[in-house]
Amino acid sequence: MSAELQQAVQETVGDPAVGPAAEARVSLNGPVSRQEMLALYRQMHLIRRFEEACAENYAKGNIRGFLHLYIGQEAVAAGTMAALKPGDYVVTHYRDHGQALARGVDTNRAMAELFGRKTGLSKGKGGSMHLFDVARRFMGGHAIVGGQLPLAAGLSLSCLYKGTDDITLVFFGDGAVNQGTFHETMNLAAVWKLPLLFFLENNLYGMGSSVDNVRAGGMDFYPIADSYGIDSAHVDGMDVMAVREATMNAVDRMRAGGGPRFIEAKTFRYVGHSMADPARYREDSELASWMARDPLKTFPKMLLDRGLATEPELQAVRESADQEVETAVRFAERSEKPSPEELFDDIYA
Amino acid sequence: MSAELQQAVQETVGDPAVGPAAEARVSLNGPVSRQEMLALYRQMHLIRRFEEACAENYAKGNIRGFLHLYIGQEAVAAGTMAALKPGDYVVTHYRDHGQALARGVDTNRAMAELFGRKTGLSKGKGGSMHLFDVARRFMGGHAIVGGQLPLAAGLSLSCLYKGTDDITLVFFGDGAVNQGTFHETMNLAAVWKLPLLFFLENNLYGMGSSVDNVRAGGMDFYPIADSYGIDSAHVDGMDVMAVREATMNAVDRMRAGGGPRFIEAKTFRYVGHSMADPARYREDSELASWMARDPLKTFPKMLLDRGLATEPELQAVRESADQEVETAVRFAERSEKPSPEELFDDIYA
Amino acid sequence: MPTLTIREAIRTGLVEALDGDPNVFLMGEDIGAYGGAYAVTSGLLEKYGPERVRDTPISEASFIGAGVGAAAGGLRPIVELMSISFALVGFDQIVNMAANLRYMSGGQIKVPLVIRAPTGAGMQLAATHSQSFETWLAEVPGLRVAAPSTPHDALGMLRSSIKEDNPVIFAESAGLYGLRGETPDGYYEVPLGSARVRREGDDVTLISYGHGMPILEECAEVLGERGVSAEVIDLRSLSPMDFGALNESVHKTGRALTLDTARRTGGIMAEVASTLQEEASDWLDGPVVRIGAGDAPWPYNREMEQGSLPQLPDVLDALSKTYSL
Amino acid sequence: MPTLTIREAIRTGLVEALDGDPNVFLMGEDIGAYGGAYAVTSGLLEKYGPERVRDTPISEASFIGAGVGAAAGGLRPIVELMSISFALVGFDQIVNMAANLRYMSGGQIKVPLVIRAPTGAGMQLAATHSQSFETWLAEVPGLRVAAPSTPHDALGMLRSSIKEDNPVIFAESAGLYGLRGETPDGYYEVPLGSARVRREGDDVTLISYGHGMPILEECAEVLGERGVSAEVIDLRSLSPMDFGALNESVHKTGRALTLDTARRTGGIMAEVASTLQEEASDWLDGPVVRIGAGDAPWPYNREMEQGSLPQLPDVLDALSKTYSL
Ligand SMILES: Cc1ncc(C[n+]2csc(CCOP(=O)(O)OP(=O)(O)O)c2C)c(N)n1
Ligand SMILES: Cc1ncc(C[n+]2csc(CCOP(=O)(O)OP(=O)(O)O)c2C)c(N)n1
Ligand SMILES: [Mg+2]
Ligand SMILES: [Mg+2]
Repeated sequence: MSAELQQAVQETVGDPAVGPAAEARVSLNGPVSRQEMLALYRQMHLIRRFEEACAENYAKGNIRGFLHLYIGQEAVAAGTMAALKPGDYVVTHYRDHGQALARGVDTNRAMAELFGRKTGLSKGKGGSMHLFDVARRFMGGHAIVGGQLPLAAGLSLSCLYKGTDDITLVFFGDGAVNQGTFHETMNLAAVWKLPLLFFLENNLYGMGSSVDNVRAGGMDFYPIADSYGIDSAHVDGMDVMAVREATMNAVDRMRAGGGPRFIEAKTFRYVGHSMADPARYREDSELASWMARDPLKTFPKMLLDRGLATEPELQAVRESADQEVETAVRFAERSEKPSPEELFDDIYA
Repeated sequence: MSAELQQAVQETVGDPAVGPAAEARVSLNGPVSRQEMLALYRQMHLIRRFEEACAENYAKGNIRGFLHLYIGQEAVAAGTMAALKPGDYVVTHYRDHGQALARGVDTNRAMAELFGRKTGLSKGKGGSMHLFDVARRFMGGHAIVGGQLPLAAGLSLSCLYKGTDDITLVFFGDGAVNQGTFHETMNLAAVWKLPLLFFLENNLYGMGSSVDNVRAGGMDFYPIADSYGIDSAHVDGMDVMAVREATMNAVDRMRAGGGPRFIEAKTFRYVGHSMADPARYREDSELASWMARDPLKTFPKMLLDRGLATEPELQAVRESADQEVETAVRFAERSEKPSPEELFDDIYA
Repeated sequence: MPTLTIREAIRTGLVEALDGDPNVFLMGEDIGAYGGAYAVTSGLLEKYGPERVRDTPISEASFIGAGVGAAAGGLRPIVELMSISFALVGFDQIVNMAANLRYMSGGQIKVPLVIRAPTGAGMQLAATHSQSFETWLAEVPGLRVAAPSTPHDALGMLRSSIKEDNPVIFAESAGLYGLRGETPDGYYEVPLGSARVRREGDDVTLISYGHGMPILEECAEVLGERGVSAEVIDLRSLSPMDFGALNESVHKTGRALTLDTARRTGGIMAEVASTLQEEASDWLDGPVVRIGAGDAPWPYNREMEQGSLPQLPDVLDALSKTYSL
Repeated sequence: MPTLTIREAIRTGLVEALDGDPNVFLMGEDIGAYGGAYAVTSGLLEKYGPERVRDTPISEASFIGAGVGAAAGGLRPIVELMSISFALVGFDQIVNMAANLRYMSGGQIKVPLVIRAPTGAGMQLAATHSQSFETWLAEVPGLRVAAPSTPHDALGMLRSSIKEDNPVIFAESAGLYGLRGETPDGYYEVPLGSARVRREGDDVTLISYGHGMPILEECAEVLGERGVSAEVIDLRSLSPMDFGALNESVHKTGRALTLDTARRTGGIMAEVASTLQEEASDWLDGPVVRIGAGDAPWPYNREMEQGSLPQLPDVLDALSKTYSL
């Protein structure tokens, strides 16, 4: 959590005795209620539990194909989505469960999609890598590295063209920066002043490749934005409040017509790239150092320390989230499978 | 011409009375003899005249397809090539006549290629956009914007792999920087420390598009090299000595194992993008301001002013170059056309 | 009936769409001040401004993808490529993104995108600038491919393409931009998926599209003089393909020849020929003859290029060899 | 004879080449420490070091092009793509650069480049990860395309591919990496351009490659029990294509069926079928039957994907329908 934010929490919450009811004004962008903070905690816990359930069901053979888990990066999805409006577009890559859930897609239908069921968000056609929910302007879930960036540019262009103040947030990884589409889309967004927020989840590895083996210019990516004349920020991806704040700052300016922006969040995936990856290419110590800052530990601790939540409250939050995931798994299990004939549906409008 | 260079010329040449015989030590990279300077002048004049002859023969229908002239940019080709060794590779785009001639390809065979004759460098299969002379390590002539950059990376990799000190110089335009391959190849070259010299001929327009309409980050491109950790330089593309000097500096460091470098030369094409282009999209005044600095006027004037050459000498240089082009046109005219059956030759080794 | 060139017919369709629907806009390299590599969009920037006639950087992958995104966002972008050969640098965005987006989302997204691109050889542009990738794109589920060969069809199919809620590759035969022809006064459309019988005949079915059509028309003339009546079919829509019309014709004639000015091997005519020999085998008196360009990269030299392009004599020889016509 | 999996056979070929020629090196995404997406290169980094087992950024266009350049510079690069689907982001470098470089230079340049890539559907990887672009690349003059379906051919064709002085697309059927089979002890090669009769027969010619071969073998068994003797041909080389072998077989059997586990429309089997109906028309008792996967994007769901993939019953039905076998 950023310095001024800690500060703010101190000032506003002050004596824990003020207790749960107290409203905490902790953001540069208006108040964050404890309800909101509890919601952020629930969000992160929900994602973690959802991903664990995915792993279990992959082992059972209920989920197949490529499955990329978001465990460790929950603070990014929860923090960014808290800063968006319903009209904003979100586009991401194949590691998309966390962001989809944080955007509010139906947990049952998300799990059903992974199970390849008719009730899935994409009717079982997309799978883990292709979660879509157009009603929530969640535009996928894309499996070609870097391929989602031009799409996001086009969505943001549609908002600019229509004159709305909706923005588009596009997620991508450190590995995707090495695709030509990254460079081309950065340039396009800058030249056309698109309301496009480039959000880099730098988890230090692209599959088995550490950033310093495959990228010139080092571990920090945000400086590259300067060469396109795009303002950038970097934030601790393990700090949900800091992510939320940084995203809000960027989004506010973009709605005011400020053109594209770039945010880099350093984060880490605790698990392998996909279920096929034992992640032998990295040191346990590296993993341990990140897990020590696990947002699912540090954030609730902060809430307790500052008297923003009580243990029973946190317990209740966890249980309801666990329950939601359990329900989703049952929903998916019980959902009907699509018939082979549906292969030919949804090709053309 | 750069300040220290003018300086150097002053010191070494001093009193014009010293006369033609005087050796002028004018480069940071060792002496430049008058002979060498006269050769540079001849090179530029040869290219100019060659291009004029191309235009004439396009009008006559002897040359067809796409024809992109180099008129105005001669100082870049002449200056860069003067800094290379025979073992170095050169790769460029479709606007390739000037660089090919400066690299020393046979003028007759170059013109014959444009005429589509059997005696052409590429046996008439490549045409204007695809001049190749592997004996001189001139590796094309490439018509897909940005497509030549990865090829050049591979050529430089082959030298690195073999442990030679040969470098690869790749030319590209301001428009090509907006292709993903530019970004990818810059990164690849930096990560692999390739002996690859990125040489940007920034003539301010890509076809009808002015740089400031299509590129974020303004008219100067060289700063982008920093974000890849690649050292860059920028140079006046109308000053052949400055181009030669900048290229030598870069190449010397690269031979010593310094990895890739980036040079931007600001220059201007006096004519349209291709024969189809009347260049209505730019102001006459802009053209005039560049033509006022035409290297074919300023360089010989400098030579005269500094007593490095006499008018008769310059006259003789021009005549021999004109003669060479005339001979080339006659050679091309008289050369046999390939037979249609040759269509199927040279597809596979 | 006004006579227009294909270039003018396409411009007419673009102007109509820009006037009729505020969500329609154009984007591409040098379509504005420069007027387009083949001058199709000349004058439109002045009339509609830079928001709706949008010049792009030389970044095909990204502006094609941006077209997909803008379409997914509710607009109706019309993207111009300077050459269909340049589609290759954006092939992933066409084949993986534009074509699959609706499917991957389980039908949640519509992609009303038109990608216009000149195609074909014959202008001495050499290996990388003379290709005909519409034949590959016609194989991709999720895409439509239109390839008109007359001003009438160019305008009529462009209208249908712009109305279409799926991505359409609109392949413009570069050598035919200047071709003149009549277009009806009143509004009309040419639906995607319908071939056109350009000339009726009983003895043999001649099939092509785009640059191949003038050759077939000429061929039919020559055959006519020999008392052979040829039916000439313009596929004009490569996807969907109007096999109904092809089968019907072959049913009548019992003989078929396909002509492709792209390379013979692979491509769309292999699909036509192999489908006909399966579906119309009972009526065919012989094999479906396939004529195409040489299986070589496109050369710069005129003699070699013209030698590669199929010509009238090639068609006539093949017909006499196979069907002794 | 040692029995190897296809994965082991390919690794054997790579090790042999790395040992035998200092100019051979590997490059690709995560082929080093990670061992390759399909573990083909595992252990090679440790043995040959990062110069010869070179991890690349996720920049297909550039490292494919760098492979072309390195080959033009005298090396013999072997590039691995994690999936042939990703070739699309580098398609320009393959189709325009690798294939045309020699031609555009009038034969001055050799491009001894091998691009290895897993191909095909069946693993629930959905629309963008399940494609078979070797069928497009097989149409491109200047390229060779190998697609082995056994450990024997994988090793033998990899040897020929690495020796080849032209760019070779080496398509590895992703579903067959684990397939076991015998490989001769002594050194042998399988030349590019030769199909292989996997089983001799007189009544019908069954043609496929890669993932389709196990289905055809099974099919031939079933037919055999019914007293129908099927000849089974593995194309294994998609370019050049061994039409000599195909015609010879059809001459004998008078009947032909092609099976493609890629989409039915277009693709390589359209070329096979239309060529056979032209060249072997005198011997064919009926049309060449074409079986292929559904003309739809590849879905994630298993039932739909398996429904799309052609199965034994589809082949048997088609044979009884067309040839009442
Ligand atoms: C064009 C392309 N190349 C390669 C792949 C295979 N691939 C899938 S994810 C991945 C790593 C991406 O890493 P990063 O962008 O850092 O995202 P992360 O997985 O770390 O979230 C690779 C190489 C692909 N899907 N698309
Ligand atoms: C991928 C691709 N897109 C578009 C073109 C068409 N085209 C040829 S040259 C050119 C302009 C390139 O400008 P620049 O790189 O500045 O080089 P210059 O012509 O100014 O020397 C364009 C758009 C092409 N050849 N390749
Ligand atoms: Mg990463
Ligand atoms: Mg330029």
